[in-house]
Amino acid sequence: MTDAPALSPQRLRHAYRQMRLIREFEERLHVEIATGEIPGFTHLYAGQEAVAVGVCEQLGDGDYIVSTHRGHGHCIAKGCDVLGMMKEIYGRRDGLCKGKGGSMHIADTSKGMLGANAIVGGGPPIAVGAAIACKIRGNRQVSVAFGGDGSANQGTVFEAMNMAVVLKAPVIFVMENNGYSEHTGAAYAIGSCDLAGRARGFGMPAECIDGADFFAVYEAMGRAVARAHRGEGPTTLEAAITRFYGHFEGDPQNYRAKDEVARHRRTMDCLQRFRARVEADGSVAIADLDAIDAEATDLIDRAVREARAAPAPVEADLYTDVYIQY
Amino acid sequence: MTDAPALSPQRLRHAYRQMRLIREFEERLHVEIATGEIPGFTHLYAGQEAVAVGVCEQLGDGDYIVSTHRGHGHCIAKGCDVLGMMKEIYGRRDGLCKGKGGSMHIADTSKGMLGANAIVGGGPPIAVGAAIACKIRGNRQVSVAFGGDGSANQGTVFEAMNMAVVLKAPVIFVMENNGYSEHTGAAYAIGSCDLAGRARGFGMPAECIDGADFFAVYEAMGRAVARAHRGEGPTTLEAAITRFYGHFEGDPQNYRAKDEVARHRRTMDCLQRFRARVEADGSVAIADLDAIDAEATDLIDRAVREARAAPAPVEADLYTDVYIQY
Amino acid sequence: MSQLSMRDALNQALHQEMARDERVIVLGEDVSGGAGGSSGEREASGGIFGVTKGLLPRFGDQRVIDTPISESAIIGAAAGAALAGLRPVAELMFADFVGVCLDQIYNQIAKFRYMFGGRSTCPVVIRMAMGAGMNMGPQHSQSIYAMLTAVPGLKVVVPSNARDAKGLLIEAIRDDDPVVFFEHKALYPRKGEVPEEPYTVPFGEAGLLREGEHVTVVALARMVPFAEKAIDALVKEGITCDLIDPRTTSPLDIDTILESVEGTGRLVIVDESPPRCSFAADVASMVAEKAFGALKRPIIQVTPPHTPVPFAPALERLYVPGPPRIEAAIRQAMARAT
Amino acid sequence: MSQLSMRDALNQALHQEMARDERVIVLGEDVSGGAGGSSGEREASGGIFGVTKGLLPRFGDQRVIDTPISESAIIGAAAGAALAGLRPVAELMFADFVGVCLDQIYNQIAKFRYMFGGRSTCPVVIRMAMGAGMNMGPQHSQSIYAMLTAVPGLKVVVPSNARDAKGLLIEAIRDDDPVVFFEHKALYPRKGEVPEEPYTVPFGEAGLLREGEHVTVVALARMVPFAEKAIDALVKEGITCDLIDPRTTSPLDIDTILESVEGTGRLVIVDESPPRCSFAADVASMVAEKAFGALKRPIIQVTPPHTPVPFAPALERLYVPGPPRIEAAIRQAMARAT
Ligand SMILES: Cc1ncc(C[n+]2csc(CCOP(=O)(O)OP(=O)(O)O)c2C)c(N)n1
Ligand SMILES: Cc1ncc(C[n+]2csc(CCOP(=O)(O)OP(=O)(O)O)c2C)c(N)n1
Ligand SMILES: [Mg+2]
Ligand SMILES: [Mg+2]
Repeated sequence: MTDAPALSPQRLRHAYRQMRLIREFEERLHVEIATGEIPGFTHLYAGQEAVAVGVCEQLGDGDYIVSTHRGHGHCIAKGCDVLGMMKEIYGRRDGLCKGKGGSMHIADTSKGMLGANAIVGGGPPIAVGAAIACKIRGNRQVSVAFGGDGSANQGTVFEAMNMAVVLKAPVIFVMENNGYSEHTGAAYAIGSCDLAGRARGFGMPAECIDGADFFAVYEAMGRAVARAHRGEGPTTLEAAITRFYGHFEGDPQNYRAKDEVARHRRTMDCLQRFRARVEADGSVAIADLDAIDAEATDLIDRAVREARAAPAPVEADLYTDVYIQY
Repeated sequence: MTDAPALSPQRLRHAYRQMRLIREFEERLHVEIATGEIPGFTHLYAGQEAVAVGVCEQLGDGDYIVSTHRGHGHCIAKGCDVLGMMKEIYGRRDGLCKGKGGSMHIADTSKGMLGANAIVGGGPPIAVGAAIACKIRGNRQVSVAFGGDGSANQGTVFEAMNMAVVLKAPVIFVMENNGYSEHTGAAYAIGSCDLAGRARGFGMPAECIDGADFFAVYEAMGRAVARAHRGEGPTTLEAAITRFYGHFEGDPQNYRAKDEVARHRRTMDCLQRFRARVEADGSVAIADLDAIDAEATDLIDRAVREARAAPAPVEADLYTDVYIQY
Repeated sequence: MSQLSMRDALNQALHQEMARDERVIVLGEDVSGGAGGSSGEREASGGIFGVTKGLLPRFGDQRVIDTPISESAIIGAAAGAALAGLRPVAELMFADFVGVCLDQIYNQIAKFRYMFGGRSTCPVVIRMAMGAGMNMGPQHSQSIYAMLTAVPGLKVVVPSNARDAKGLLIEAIRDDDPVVFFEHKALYPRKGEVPEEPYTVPFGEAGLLREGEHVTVVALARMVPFAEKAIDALVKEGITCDLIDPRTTSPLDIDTILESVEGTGRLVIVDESPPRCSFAADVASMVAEKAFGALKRPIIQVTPPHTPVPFAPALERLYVPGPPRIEAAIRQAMARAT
Repeated sequence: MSQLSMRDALNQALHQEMARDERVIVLGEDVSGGAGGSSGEREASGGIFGVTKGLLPRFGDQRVIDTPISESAIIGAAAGAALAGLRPVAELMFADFVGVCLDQIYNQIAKFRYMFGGRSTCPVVIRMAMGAGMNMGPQHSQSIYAMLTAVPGLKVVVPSNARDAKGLLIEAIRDDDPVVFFEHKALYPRKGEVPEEPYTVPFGEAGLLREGEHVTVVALARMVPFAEKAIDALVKEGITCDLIDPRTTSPLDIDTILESVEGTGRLVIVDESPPRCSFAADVASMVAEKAFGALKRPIIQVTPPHTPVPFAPALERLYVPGPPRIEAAIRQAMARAT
């Protein structure tokens, strides 16, 4: 808490709203995907909301993030329009990416959201580049690379980490360790079983945090941003977290113990824990949170309704947006 | 010394011979390249001999190594024919690779030498694969990946290290830190300024050794091989060393202090230090070493003579050796 | 002879070859799956596309190796294992991922034999799933066989049906040269007659799937069933075509194509990858040089536009050359006749 | 107007654009050199090929960035910096190194605009040295522009002389689309008339370097001076050729080629990369479709064999298409006339 000033009630409500919106978005997608109406394959972020929101609540539109194949939460947390996102996921013409990218490529550079990414490890080098721009401008902007435990084994991520240290780039590597890459456990795929330790090996400070605790994430991120602002370069945050659903929708999850998700839903639900904490310290009225929940449900209802009704792209769209001029 | 039995006089003479042969080979190339007679560009290993030889004296033909663009020393240490090597470097038809590869691609798989490599970081993943083969055969073979300080920043190397730990592959990563990658200092390009520490971050033991001390390299390598034999997986050896010449022949070396190489030649010459040590403990007669020096000079003379006289490849050779059958 | 999906045909080939030759190993991400999972159950996956199912329980984790997400290390490890005497079959999952490991494919594996003066072999098979049609978006739907067909030292296989797929994969595993093996995602569930016993389909021998007089049609992978549809629809109008499935783009059986064009004088090439420097262009250029005299009409290429693969189903359907576009191209080849 | 080598012309372009637009940055390995060296001297290098000389002293290490050997991070950083509003010029050194960073080029940079629905720009220039002729061996001598020409979303520049090189590089830096810029190693020292002031050479406009009646010759990069030699030698025999240098392979000025073929009826394409799925095949296939009626003779492609680039001078000389092979191809195009 020392590093970050206590959050005002409306900041707290905003943070809660963002987490709830992500949860609602994903829970609803889980239902709609089952109907077969949504094309492609989708990776849900439900369970990890406190990481995206705890990080992005420390950022402004001028700051940058790069995301992953599991990007919906990062997009919402960075301020992407949920209606445009839902339409994109439905493959609609007025989706955020005109239906050309889909779930794994949602982006809004005007919001500093430099794209979800369907290539594991594709994002971190891009985040370093955005950080170079921040550094040259000298305007206290920072850049964030979200990534999973599995992505941490991609060489591109190591290159990005070392280069960030060499260039003292203001970038924060947020490693969301949800225990699995697809159907393989992190305990197997990460030789050292210690992402933070690996990052320290590259010469940057690294903190391990409880990814289900918004406040822990928010405060650690505050320290990382402060370091970047002091010109001390990159930081890694390893967030222990879990995903409430399969790797992608339709994943039978045989690699998980029968009770694992249920147990995590009881103990690692960032929304429940946020509610418990603010109820305890009285910083926000529970009624306000209930109201936010209702709003979120309505907004997502509307998003799905509009996405269903929205027009599909037309043949002319097939040839556009490849080049600015060719 | 505890790990490695004291070396017999003839083993010592053999080690010295290998180091001298490499030095002679490279010093002579330095002279011949200046005449313009040798095609392409060449990276000399002179100064680093104790690393290649200290490592390879712990290996047999059944063990594997992968090398780099600076590969002559590794090739000689692993038993490649110096006459065939010299012819290859001259681009001759009966060169070790029929003149098709050249200095940066010398290989002899029958000797377990899986190739020099002109792609920085190309080798380590290949070494992990050879180690997988060793592990499956369960025949106590090991695999070695030689690499420089600069190569240590290539993502492929990190991937190889992590995978080796995950698979407990019997591979030893020998990082020859000669202080430079091309014209850039390791102090700049390696954020942590600590290759061994980075390797430890991946979950494997790493030792820092004096690369100019044959005995230090040999004994550390003995410990690494013993670990591999015990099924404990990979080890990294970071050898502090220097190169006596430029990055490639013709490099003006403006990045180096005027006296740097001279100083290193005085203090970091593995041959002088080997001589001093065996003279002190009397394990080998200096006269024997002088005789070895003379032999080496003769052999390299002959290699250059034969390479000069050897025939160039002919047009028919242009189309062969791409496929076994096509 | 039983009806098998291409997925099961490929799986059968892997089982039979691993049983036959203990040097054959399989490695890749989730080829088994389950390692380090909380259920303790191994083979939680059997491959994202199910092609490696049953291999781990049968052959063990020394020969069926789950890897971290480290494609350069996966392909590089396959290369090193092959140089050391094994016969690795590496799975890259999506072909689009060549971007993170191309060096090991095109600078290392493809060139070892040549660079080393013919003194080594690198019998690696690299399997990868290709193609559009499942709305997987721009980074999971590409058909990049042209990029690898262009690389001297590689052999490239692009099967169109279950029967060929099994025989070609067994051939690939037994081949002493490196082989890149493309599997079209949309063809995995497609069934065909597949002999139970092991057999090989030789490289560099095209399949002639339809015989006709008027037009030569060349197609690969998913474009083959689409071309069959188009061709069969035209028969009632008296337009008949040779349909040639090269099966391997490197080596390429150009002779069968040239022979056919000598007879028809008309060539339509159907290719799922964008038009520039493509396989379609490759075939067209060879015919324009070697069968020029026989050509009665311009060579027609049916390809997607010069754009990435779109996500939206409405666009992806338009992007992929389908039977109607192929039919139109064949008509065009005829029409110009008058 | 002064005589400059292509190296100095490129260097001048970088100096002028960095001075003009402070958003332009340069990054890569040893673009300056000397960082962390014991002499303390910066710019110990100025680029392995000397193209970035003088930039660090003039523009400082915030805009002239030496990097570790981490090509994926170099190209990815260029991509991210561009998305964030800069105009990075990344140096990959040897084009052969695309193998370790292709993903950032072909899945990221090339596709951003499309994947993001046209709502972003990624004005990156990626410079890389290509080509054989210096005995640098199989992994340092390739001509891989076809691989990247095939990628929708990229523009690809392959200059053949100093004057074009400067104008095309300035155009590339000012272009809002991603551009891959190939520099032939053997052309770096070649001098030509180069205007001092900044100027641009537009993309998609071929240069017509010779005009003739009998044969259309298309060539790129180092093949252009070789083709000039061959063409000039034939003039005394009364054989005259159009020599077309496309300068950019994407976009490609196919119209100029088609127009010329309409006149000559004969086409010879000279390409330094191996024949399969090549730029030569690409051009041949377009002509075989769009100027078929005008063709009097088979299209002839002059390329190296389907092999890696050999190291030995004796072999590399035979590998690279030289003036004699080009001359022979032109004769062949004529000969068949009778
Ligand atoms: C380069 C690359 N390799 C493999 C994949 C296939 N893939 C998609 S997601 C994924 C697992 C990623 O795990 P992690 O980084 O932990 O993220 P999580 O799915 O847990 O959020 C894999 C292997 C890919 N998309 N890109
Ligand atoms: C992928 C790749 N990037 C860059 C190069 C160019 N290059 C060749 S050697 C070298 C420096 C390597 O430094 P280090 O690993 O320390 O080896 P050393 O030269 O010191 O022996 C570089 C950058 C290359 N060959 N391959
Ligand atoms: Mg994960
Ligand atoms: Mg070095």
